[in-house]
Amino acid sequence: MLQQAFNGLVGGAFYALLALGLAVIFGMLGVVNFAHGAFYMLGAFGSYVLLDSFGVNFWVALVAVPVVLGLAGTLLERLFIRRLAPLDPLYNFLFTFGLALVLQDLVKREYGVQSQPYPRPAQLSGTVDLGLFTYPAYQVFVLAVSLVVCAAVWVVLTRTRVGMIVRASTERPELTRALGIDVGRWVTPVFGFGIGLAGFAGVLAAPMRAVNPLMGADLIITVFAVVVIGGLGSIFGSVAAGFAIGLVSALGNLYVPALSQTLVFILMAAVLLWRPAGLFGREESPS
Amino acid sequence: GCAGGPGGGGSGDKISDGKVVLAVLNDQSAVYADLSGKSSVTAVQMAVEDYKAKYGDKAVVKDVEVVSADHQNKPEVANSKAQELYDRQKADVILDVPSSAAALAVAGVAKSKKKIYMNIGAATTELEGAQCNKYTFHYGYNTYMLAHGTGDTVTKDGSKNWYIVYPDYAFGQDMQKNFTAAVTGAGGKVIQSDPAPFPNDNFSTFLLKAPGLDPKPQVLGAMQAGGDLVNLVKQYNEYKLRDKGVGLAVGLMFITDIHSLGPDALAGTKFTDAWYWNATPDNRAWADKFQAKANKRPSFPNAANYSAATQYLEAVQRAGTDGPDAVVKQLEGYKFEDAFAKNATIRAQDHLLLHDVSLAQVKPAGEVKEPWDYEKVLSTIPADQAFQPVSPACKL
Amino acid sequence: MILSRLAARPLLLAAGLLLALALPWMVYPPVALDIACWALFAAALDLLLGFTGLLSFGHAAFWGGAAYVAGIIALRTGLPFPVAVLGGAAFAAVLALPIGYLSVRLRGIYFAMVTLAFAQMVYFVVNQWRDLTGGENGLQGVPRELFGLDLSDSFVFYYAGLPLVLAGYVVVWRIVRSPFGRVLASIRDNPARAQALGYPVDRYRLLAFVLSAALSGLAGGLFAIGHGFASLESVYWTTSGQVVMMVVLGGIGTLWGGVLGAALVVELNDYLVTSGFEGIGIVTGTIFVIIVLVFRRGIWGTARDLLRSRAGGGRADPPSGEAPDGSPARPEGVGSPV
Amino acid sequence: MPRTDTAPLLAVGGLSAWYGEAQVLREVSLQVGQGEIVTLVGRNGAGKTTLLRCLMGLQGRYSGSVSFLGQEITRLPAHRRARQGLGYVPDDRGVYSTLTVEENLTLPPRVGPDPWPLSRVYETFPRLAERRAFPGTKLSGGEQQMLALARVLRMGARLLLCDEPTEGLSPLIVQQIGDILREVKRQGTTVLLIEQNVHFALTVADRHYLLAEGRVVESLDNDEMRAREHELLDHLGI
Amino acid sequence: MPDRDDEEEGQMDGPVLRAQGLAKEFRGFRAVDGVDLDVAEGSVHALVGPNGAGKTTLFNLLTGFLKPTAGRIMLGDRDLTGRRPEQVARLGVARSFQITSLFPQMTPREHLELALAGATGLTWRFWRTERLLDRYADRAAELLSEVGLSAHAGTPAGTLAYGHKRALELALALALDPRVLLLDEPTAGMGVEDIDRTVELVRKVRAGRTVVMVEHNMSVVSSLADRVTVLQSGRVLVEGPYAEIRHDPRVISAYLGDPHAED
Ligand SMILES: Nc1ncnc2c1ncn2[C@@H]1O[C@H](COP(=O)(O)OP(=O)(O)OP(=O)(O)O)[C@@H](O)[C@H]1O
Ligand SMILES: Nc1ncnc2c1ncn2[C@@H]1O[C@H](COP(=O)(O)OP(=O)(O)OP(=O)(O)O)[C@@H](O)[C@H]1O
Ligand SMILES: [Mg+2]
Ligand SMILES: [Mg+2]
Repeated sequence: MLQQAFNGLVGGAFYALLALGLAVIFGMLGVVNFAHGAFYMLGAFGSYVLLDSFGVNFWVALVAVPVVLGLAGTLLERLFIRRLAPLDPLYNFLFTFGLALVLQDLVKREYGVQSQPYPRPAQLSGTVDLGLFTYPAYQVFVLAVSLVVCAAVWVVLTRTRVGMIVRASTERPELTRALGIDVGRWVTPVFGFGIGLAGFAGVLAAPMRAVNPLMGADLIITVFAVVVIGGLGSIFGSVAAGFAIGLVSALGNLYVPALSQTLVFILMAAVLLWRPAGLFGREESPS
Repeated sequence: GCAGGPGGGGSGDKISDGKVVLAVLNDQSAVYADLSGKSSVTAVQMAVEDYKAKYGDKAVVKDVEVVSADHQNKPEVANSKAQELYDRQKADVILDVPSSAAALAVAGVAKSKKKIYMNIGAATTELEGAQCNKYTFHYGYNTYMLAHGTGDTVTKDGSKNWYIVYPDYAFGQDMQKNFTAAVTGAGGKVIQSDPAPFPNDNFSTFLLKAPGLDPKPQVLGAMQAGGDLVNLVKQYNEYKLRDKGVGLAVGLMFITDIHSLGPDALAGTKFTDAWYWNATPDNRAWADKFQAKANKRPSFPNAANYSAATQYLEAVQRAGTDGPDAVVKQLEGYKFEDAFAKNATIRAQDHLLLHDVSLAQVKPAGEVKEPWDYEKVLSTIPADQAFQPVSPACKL
Repeated sequence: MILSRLAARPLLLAAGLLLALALPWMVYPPVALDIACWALFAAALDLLLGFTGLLSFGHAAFWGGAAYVAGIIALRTGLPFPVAVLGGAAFAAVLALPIGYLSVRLRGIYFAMVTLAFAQMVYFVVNQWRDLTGGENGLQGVPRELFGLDLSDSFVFYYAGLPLVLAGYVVVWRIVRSPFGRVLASIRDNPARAQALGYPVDRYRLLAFVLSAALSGLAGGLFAIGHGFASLESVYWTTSGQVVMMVVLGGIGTLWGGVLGAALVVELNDYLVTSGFEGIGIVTGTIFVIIVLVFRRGIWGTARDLLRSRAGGGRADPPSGEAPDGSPARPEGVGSPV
Repeated sequence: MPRTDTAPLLAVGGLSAWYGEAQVLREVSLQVGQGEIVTLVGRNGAGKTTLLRCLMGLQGRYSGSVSFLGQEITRLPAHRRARQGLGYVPDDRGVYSTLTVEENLTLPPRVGPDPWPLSRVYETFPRLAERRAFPGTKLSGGEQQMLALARVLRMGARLLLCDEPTEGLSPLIVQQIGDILREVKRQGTTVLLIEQNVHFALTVADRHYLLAEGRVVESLDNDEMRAREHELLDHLGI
Repeated sequence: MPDRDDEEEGQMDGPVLRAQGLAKEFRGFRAVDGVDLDVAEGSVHALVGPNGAGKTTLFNLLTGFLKPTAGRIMLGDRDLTGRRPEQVARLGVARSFQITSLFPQMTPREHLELALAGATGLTWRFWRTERLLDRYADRAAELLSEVGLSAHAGTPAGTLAYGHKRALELALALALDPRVLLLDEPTAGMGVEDIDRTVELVRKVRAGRTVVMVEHNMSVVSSLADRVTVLQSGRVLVEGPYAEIRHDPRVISAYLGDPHAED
């Protein structure tokens, strides 16, 4: 039971990392990135390709792949997202939807739909004794790393000047420029960072999940539900809900297997009924 | 179109439009693309060449054309394309069509158009059950064969207690039912079976639970396919269940799955295979020819497509016409042997192909001697035991 | 000038009707039916997206849900197919009530995410409720019954189904041009204001949602009967994405654009399937991206603007999404009025 | 009369601006000297806001020239202009809802020689000190106006461009804002002010430009303005 | 200064709109803190107070845009507490917004048609043509000319000048033919001429209605209001006729500043 709960948290770590990237990008740029799942997939594929074609190990990939994807994200923002930013946010949603299709099919064309093999890093192939039970070392690692990353991001966004500037640029780009801040310079790296986070989650996933072009597509919808449950626009809420949903679905699998797939969505409906803005979302103000 | 042209050798009005068109309708861009996509088109082309080489001047059909279409694993597309293939491209037979929904959708078209359809890639027994029809043939494998082959043999080998995890959709439910029947029939016991979400990438709930069940299961029966199977097996190894005394048997596995997981991840896993390229010299000879064209080792659907195309052409040859009813008559009850099908019969009552299949085991990486050399054939399950009896639901 | 404008509308309508009648002569009849169904689906979505300002990314639930219900009715009762199709539409409306009730309180992008999630839930239910739906095998062998007429020929069936599509289209058109439609447009532009004028905004949105769902259901039901089965694909999120793509391609808030978008996407898919090109997503995704980036008003919208500026009549509306007073406010909806 | 002893801090020449096809500014020329407070008056829709947007680099389409501190800035992007010392208080107040009051204040960089420290801002606007941890837009309309003004003071801008800073403020606060502006002026800061309230304008400003239909129709000093107040009210409906 | 209506002229029939112990708390901050307010039928009641006193919040409470933390709101003998904005509007309490809030792509005429049709249920008829709304054209034109917008009846509202937008706001509130009209700073951002016109207008429309207005312009208050409530920090500081409260020392120190009007 305890073990199951722990296991749920590990699953939740992926929701949390993805929801975090999604929330950062959304919070800062007002863009709901449909292609987030595709970048997660690219992260996993990136580490596979590095290992398979260049013999680059997991640890290098864990740094290199998010950085490369982050740079790609930067470019993407520069070239496209930015043009659509002044318009209704739905345009960027649609844009990233199209992008997700393209990315997914490009990988499919190159590597086929089969899942690709990726071994666990040798250092983490053992198990760890957690006192109450032993657990695969790699999973413990995943949980720890994602907790640290989530906490660090949260601190940066709420407690530093960087976070403040980016929030301002997102809300009123024109005014922010008029106040002497070069908005373009800030927004781009944040988007890149969010994409990098997705890539990071992807690399973490490679040794324990099937690496194939479709791995991100379905996951992202569940992550949407997670974000809605956590609270619209709340970074803390997204992360907390990520872990919570991991936990709930692990226990759901155990006790109500028939509902296991719909559980997240039922939860979402319940939360919406009770608190339309999500668990940690801000109350909307009049007019 | 040179219908009734001079020198047609009398085939003129016997052969519709003066030619025979074989249409391969399968998934060239979605989940089944690697298993049986364009490579199966190549296999069918090989069948045509072999037919021409075999009969030369005596061939009833001089003009054989192979066309193909991608149904993207979408039943709607399969349905429309099948109509179009029959109507516009003048297809005389549609081959392959993996995945059950698409397969059943095309069966409906074949029935209403009264044209021949030989399915290869679908696992559902509906094709020879409630949804069977006069023009549809099911070729290769089905859920009954997968479950009984593995469930029966593994149980008889001493693993009596099973824990089954199946994906919660039609295929998985079918497999679960068939497996349970097979295991019980062989004197074993299914301690518990759990539905898992589909698609799913986290199976740890079940893997953690498995060793703690009472009595402890000796084997975990995984009914997942494709990406889910890969996830499950990765995590099975992560939790070191084999060391804890819980073995792994897999309901449906293709050689492409082993390839993508790496043989070590699956070493020792038992499963039923309809055909393995390196099982016999005969198979291997065909696989070599195939590799020369397709640049890879054949999966069993590749070989099955070859076989189906060959048997169709042979039937046309025997009938002397490509009229569907005449060809059906030639196919029904026909006994044969070819590169794919051994000891084979096309059962007249429900159009299911019966043939010998094998119980296979994944080799550990140490024993792999060449690319794609992944399987060891443990035993052959004879055709008459491998498949289910005729279903009363089927009325041709 | 005014006269030519007055004449333009009936002429356009006549041309549209003629095109609808001639379609199965121009394209392969089953494809023609696909186009007709998707066109209605697109129009129904546009009712929500372009005219109410709500982007639903979960309309597959209604299209697909209705497909199953229509299929089940036809299969189990053998009633004439229009009854089955209408039954499907009614089901979609009923299904839209709870989903809409929970979703319409949310705005813009959240609405899109939540509808997407609910649709995925419907997908899972359909997948698991195997006794009724056939699971991933789909609901097979759905008959086309109409007082014993032989409808097995797709060409004939197109004409049997067309009246339903046209009726659905008239309803959409009617709604947009009704007092109700005017309120929807105002809600799209400024919901708080509409509320202060005494309009219960969420209830109007809900009715729009239900109507849109019912019309999507009409299209989906007919689609299922036309193909003779209902499949999981129809409730999957890619279907929702596809119809949004059609609307955006044709032009949001233009009604006719959706037809154009549907025709193009269906034809393109049909072509790509046999072209031997792997990666249909690359082509459709790229087209979509280009439309969003460059021709935001879609084909119809762009063409209309060109015509208008050529004619030198009223000046073109500002690009949607930018408030005409240049304020940095982000309106909630996407569309601009017709 | 425009002072000629110092080079003007801001010089605008032949400025025209458009919204779509509609021209809203026509060949506007004006100058603001170092340390002056100058108002722009004119009825609704005269183009005052548009003029400030041009100066700040926010207007989409315009022609003419703008120079600040003797440098041509017509082509500079908005943030570079701000860094040169232009402080903007928009007519909608421009308060961020995602930033707290304090973050709203500390967001812009310090640009001038004499930026206000935060403590001084809070002394002058105790309301803001009380609500410092609240999201900016949760302030009342008047509080938001104070916040916007306080923000450019903290930046230390050399030239404040204020679009109707007294709109919607209570008389007491209006008086206070008048005091602040005079204080700011004493320190050598220059202000270009849009003002509807002529009484208020007269108490703080040195000179006035009258705008009508996108043109500068008059340039008056305080005395002329006072003398002609009624005539102007009648004709221009200020 | 201006000639105010004699107090006897407005028929003071007892409260039509009444708030009892109304309070609103935002995350621990009490923006409105136990306000009792009686608005007499037929009167013009001004709400003044320093910025942030809670005037707009009080409006939002009265019109259902915010739910009160405590207290009750009565319209005549109807309880308005907890009703949604559209219900409040239907029951006869209309409002204008402090920050203009319009439909940028619609013309003033269309705005008014919509406002006029709101109460009829006509707008649920999705199967009828929108020409149905033409029946309101005359009344719409009337209202537009009342607020001086006839010339702009067909211009999209988004491109109107600010003063015109404010006028349209007022016309919209009037179109609902409310028992109580809540105006949030109706003259903010207007020139003197427009202010005078607005004052005239309010004077005209008050006939048969009750008007509650938030206003900072004291000359407007003095010329229109029968009673004035001064709010400070979410509480009622003083209430009374303008002539009385303007000399109240508490009001002077909290709000008016040193003797304000030269009159
Ligand atoms: N985004 C816009 N699109 C079209 N026209 C506009 C836009 N913004 C302003 N205008 C028009 O430009 C003219 C000048 O507007 P501006 O806002 O500069 O006037 P203003 O003098 O500041 O008026 P106010 O005192 O009401 O603020 C007005 O006629 C207005 O209608
Ligand atoms: N949604 C909200 N959340 C938190 N605080 C709020 C909210 N709305 C208003 N407030 C606070 O309540 C107080 C009263 O605000 P309100 O807008 O009612 O003032 P006001 O009297 O209308 O002022 P003004 O005349 O400046 O418009 C202010 O201090 C404001 O910060
Ligand atoms: Mg202005
Ligand atoms: Mg206020």
